[in-house]
Amino acid sequence: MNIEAPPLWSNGPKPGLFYDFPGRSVGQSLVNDHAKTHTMYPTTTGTSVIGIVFDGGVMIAADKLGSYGSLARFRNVERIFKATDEAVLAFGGDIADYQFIREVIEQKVRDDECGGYSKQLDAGALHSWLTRVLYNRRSRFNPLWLDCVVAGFRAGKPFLGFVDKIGTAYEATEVASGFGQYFAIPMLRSAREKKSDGIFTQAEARKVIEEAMKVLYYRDCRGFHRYMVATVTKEGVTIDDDLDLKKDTNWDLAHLTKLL
Amino acid sequence: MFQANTQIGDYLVDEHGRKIKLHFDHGTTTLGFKFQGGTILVADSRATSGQYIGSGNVRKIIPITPSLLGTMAGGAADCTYWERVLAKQCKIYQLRNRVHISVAAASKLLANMVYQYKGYGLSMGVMIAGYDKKGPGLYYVDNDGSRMPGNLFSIGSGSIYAYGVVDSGYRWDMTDEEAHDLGRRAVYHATHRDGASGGIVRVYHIKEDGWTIISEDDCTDLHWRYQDEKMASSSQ
Amino acid sequence: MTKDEDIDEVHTGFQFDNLARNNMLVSRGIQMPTAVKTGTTIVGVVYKEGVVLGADTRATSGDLIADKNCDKIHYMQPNIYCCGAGTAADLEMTTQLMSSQLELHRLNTGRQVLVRTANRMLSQMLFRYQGHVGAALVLGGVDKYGPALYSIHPHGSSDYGPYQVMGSGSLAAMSVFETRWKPDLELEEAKLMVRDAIAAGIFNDLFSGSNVDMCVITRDGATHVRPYEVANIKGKRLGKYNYKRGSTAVLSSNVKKIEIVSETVKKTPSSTDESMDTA
Amino acid sequence: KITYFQSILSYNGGCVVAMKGKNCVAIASDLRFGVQLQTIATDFERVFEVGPNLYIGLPGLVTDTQTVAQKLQYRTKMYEMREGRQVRPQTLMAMVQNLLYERRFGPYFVEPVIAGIDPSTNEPFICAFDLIGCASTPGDFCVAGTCEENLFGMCETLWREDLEPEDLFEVISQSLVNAFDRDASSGWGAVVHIIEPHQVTTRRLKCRQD
Amino acid sequence: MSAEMLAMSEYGRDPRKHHFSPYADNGGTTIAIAGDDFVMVGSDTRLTNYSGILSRNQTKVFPLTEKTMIASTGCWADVLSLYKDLQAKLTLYSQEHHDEMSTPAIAQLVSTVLYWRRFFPYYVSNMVIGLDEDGSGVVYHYDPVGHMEKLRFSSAGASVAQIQPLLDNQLGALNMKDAVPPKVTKALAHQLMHDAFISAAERDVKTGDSCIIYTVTKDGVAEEQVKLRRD
Amino acid sequence: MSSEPYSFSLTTFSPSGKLVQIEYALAAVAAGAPAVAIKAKDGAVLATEKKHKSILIEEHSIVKIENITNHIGMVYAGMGPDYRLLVRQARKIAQQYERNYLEPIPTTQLVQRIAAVMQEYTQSGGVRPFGVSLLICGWDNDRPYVFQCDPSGAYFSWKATAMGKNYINGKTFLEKRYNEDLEVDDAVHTAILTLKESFEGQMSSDNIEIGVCNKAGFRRLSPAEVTDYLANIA
Repeated sequence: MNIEAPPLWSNGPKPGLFYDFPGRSVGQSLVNDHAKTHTMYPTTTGTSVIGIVFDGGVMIAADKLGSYGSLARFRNVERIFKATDEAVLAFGGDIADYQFIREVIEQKVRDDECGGYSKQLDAGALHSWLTRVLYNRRSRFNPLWLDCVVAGFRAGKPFLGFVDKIGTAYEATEVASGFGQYFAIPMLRSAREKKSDGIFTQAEARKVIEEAMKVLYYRDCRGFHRYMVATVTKEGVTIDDDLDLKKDTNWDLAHLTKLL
Repeated sequence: MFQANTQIGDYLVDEHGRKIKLHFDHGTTTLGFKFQGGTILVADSRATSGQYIGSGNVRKIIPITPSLLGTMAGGAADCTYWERVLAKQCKIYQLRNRVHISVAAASKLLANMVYQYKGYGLSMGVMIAGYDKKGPGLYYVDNDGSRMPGNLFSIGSGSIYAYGVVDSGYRWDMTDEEAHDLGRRAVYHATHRDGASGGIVRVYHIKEDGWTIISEDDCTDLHWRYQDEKMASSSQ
Repeated sequence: MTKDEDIDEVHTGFQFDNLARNNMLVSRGIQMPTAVKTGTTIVGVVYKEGVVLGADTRATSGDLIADKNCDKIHYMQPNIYCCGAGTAADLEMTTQLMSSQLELHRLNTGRQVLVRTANRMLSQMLFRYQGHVGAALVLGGVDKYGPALYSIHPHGSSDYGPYQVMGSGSLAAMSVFETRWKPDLELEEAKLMVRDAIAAGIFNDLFSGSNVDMCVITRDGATHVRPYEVANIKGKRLGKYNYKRGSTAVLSSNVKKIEIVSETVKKTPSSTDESMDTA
Repeated sequence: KITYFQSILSYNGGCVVAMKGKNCVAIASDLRFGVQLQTIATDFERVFEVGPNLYIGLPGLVTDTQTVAQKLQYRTKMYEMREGRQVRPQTLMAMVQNLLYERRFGPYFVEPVIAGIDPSTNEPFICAFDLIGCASTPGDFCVAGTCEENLFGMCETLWREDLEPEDLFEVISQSLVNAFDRDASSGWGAVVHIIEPHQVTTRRLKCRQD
Repeated sequence: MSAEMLAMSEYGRDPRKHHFSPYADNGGTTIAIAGDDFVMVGSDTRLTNYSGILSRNQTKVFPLTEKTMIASTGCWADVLSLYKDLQAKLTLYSQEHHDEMSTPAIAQLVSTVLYWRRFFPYYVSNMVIGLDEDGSGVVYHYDPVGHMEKLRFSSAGASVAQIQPLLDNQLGALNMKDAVPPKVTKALAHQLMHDAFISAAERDVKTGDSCIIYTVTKDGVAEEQVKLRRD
Repeated sequence: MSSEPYSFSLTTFSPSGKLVQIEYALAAVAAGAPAVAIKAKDGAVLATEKKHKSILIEEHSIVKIENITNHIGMVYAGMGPDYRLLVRQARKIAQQYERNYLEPIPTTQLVQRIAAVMQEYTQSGGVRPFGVSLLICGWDNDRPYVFQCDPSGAYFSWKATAMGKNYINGKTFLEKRYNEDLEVDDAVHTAILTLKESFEGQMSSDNIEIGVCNKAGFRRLSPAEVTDYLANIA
């Protein structure tokens, strides 16, 4: 192995070898070596948010737990808020970052009202705006540690969008963040596929959302039984902010798992 | 746009530690020499991204002015971008001074430009070749800002093979045809032995009146042609 | 004295003769290649009269699909089967080894092997290897105590319960059981649930895919259905890629005739079902 | 740190592909032996004959290619003498599986591909392994080596059922050659074995030499 | 393996061990084939994160002008930002010049825009496709930092290795004795694109769901969607 | 044993070129309960006498015919405990072979290997030869096999044979009765009759054992099946 041969020119390849651009060598060790200097991390976190489009509107849900590591620290955190009559936002990830961005958005909305602009921000606009904010913060290596779900209307049509902390954004008829991506998305998708037209009524949407929240409560250690559901229709936004799953849960199974 | 302590490589994993395959195209055997008839530049045309051959048809000899050529080895984007900037500078120079820029000056411009980015991780090993009032000119410039004149350079991972061939056949007083053939053979042999070189062997010749493309041959055709020659000469 | 093992050059246990060399390569910064992993969704559920096991059939190496139709439900005993997720070679060899040990156990005791015995032997073996043998298993079977279902983790812990899931698609599969499972399932309900759980993995997890395999074990034996359902059909190509004979340039050609001393050709009936996914 | 290449498996380059046809199988490989990007030889055979119509390709690190080939030769010859019969493809598969898995924690860097015809049934058989011996036995084709992605793409489109030996030759050759032409560390010639019950046709292909 | 996946998952870990990366690989594959008076470009519609499908219906081809499109895959956040940046620049240009930018000019612009991020690159595989001033199809292919190449056909993204050799063989007529490259008709381009996506979906976990094929001619852009595997 | 010359070590030749310990082992075999093996057209049969020393013994708690794999069965004449050790060895060998080659062990291979084990005990220090001869039958390669394996490690393939007490009578009987076209059912009958040659007392399913091997594999017949066969003969 001709490993000690000097490069052909400085910073160039060694004889018979590939060019070695800086940063080519990617590997686990780099992650660990530099984790300290470049790692940003969330402290108090909220877990999954799920959302679904139904006939004439959008529905999203999130539980009310703020976790501090494995500590269930805050048990009454609202992670969904109404921005305008056409947009509600829900966030997973760092609670502090959420409260910051919520503040900013609410100020934006107030500015719009005070400025007398006739058109209020709809979900499509807020979604697009969030992609820029999050991408910008990501590019400065100072991310907002958030998964955002934006629900409401865009140009009069139901809209459901997602943006994560680096600015990955998409729209879909069902979105979820965190563990919701693993547990809830399969449920929401298969429920929709079972419908011949693929369209939920509001009541059906509510039912699958409840089912999904229940599974998340069962299986996500950072999940919680108290949760909120926001519904956006042409009539406006309704938020049910004091829902509880506890009475619907069933733990009979526990007796069947005795290890033999 | 860039913080010196932020080597982008540190982030070429996603947040789950999975690698992000960020491959840049890069090119590989280039050869240039001066002889009595002017300057010859020869290059292959392969661009590899990792092991994958991204392209077999890259123009690694880049026109800068009608009498100046640059070559490309290292990061393809680095070379094309900065030689494009250089082309602009040369044009401006000509408009300002009403003379064609000399090879020395052009190469110095390029060296100064990339020197500003020294340590930032550019990867370039280029030749600036041309013809000016001093006769044929040939300069080597790399990403650290090194710049030196010379009669014969070969750059890239296949250069060691090309050197071997060109050194054994090089004379100042070659005819044009001999020079073309020597350059072609040298780069062909490099493509044969070097995995990151290949595709088409392009031969450029720069004389007083500017550069011309002498030939563009597929390596494979050259291989079988030279193979036949060997057979023919050994059977005699 | 020369033993059979020497003649076969087959050793019971792992060989470490390449280890020093490989460690040297690692220390020089060379990346070790990855073995094929079966990303996998595997599940099992207990129903009234037995156990239903299910698996997808995709094996991946990185983002590449290494095998489109691999068999992840392994035979252990006539009354016990085992689904595997993790490093494919580990699964194959671990289940083969255990199946053979259980067979010895059966012959030497003269009794049907208990599922709990299989569970204990597997978890003890995996524990010995401290997680280095990357096998995550769902073990199911029926014995004199009735149906039993375990999941066994690579480090040797195991879990007992009426339904089990493993693999990268396990969370998707779990959502099906968490919403639909109830005690005393009928066979058809159980099969449908297993099918839906595997399908959830196949369609939502990138590293699970292709077909649904299923194995139903009852007191009377096991039926291993492969595939139970072809969840995805390969698209039909529009073009016909026929090359004119002689298109490829040939330098030299050599034909070696094979002398056939005696020929008895028997057709194996099973040999056709392998080509199922290739249409 | 040495340099960039994807893994030790591609240190020397090389790739192998095997395909099933109608009553025949084919196995083909490139002929390059390189050290990283430097091409050392262009006539390196990495497909070995194990029995009259049984072949194994061993792409990977060349030192291991040779060691594994020799070990397999030893084991198969011993088998043949002890049992007085030819090694069947499935038996070879088991042998390779055991040989590789024994070194689970210090593997040989080869990814073998087997192609053969079962002498007792005349059934075509192909199979491929990862480096610690996980076998897969698809019904269509197996690939391994530095350009396996390229090969997968070619084979997936070109392969079809019931290829006659001559058509199989064209399909496997075109798959291989076009795949390794996009790979910097394989190529420089190819050898194709078309295995039928009564004969094996071996052809060398005219390929790019860069 | 489930233990591993859980360890990798966002909320399964000690919060202090979260690692931030500005990049993600969101998959996606694109193919472009140019003809004499048209150019065809297709993308699959699967958007992934590291183990799941985010969207089954996300095209990776975006219109830039009436006769130019850009196909980009890779880090989706970068794709979106690059596209928005280009849109802004093209809008400015058209307002200044009262004309749309030509395809070759856009091609050069894209190269420069990519190179401007040389030290913090957009992690994208790009192709710009369109009709040039003569109305014939062109494909420009880029590396992440803007090295540009003008081609007749190309592929990019997750499954490029699976697809490109096939295009070389079928459209470039490589490695076939006495074969000449075929005339690229819409039917041929469509067939190859269709079959290449089917093959890629068979072997690449990040390619699938469906593919959208756009045909750009002087009369506008036609669009067709073909179903692929969904697993 | 010290009274015997050339027995100071178990593995020493006598001047006449014999390993007398092996001869004694064969004597132990010849004194053992009779066992019979017959190869039929479509299978093979093992049978043995299983007389109990006391009527108080639970008859079916002891079995002599054992499955080695699904398709191979084994029986012995001689010392029971030695036999059981060989059965365990044989099963291990079979399982190991199957793991090595992913194919059930061919009967010939099993016999070769078990014979090698037996041979090893004639040549190693500190051990004695096995006091058993084995009859092994199996089905592979679409045909039945019958083998005998002796304490010396010698093995033979038979069409039919008998061993143990009165084996000469048994063999003579088989030589008279055997023909190539026997089917398994006939072979069972012949086997029972061969045992009868030297059987004292009333034969019943409690005191004989029969194993049958055919395409489907090897299995020991249940007492009820044995009773049926006996009834047919009577």
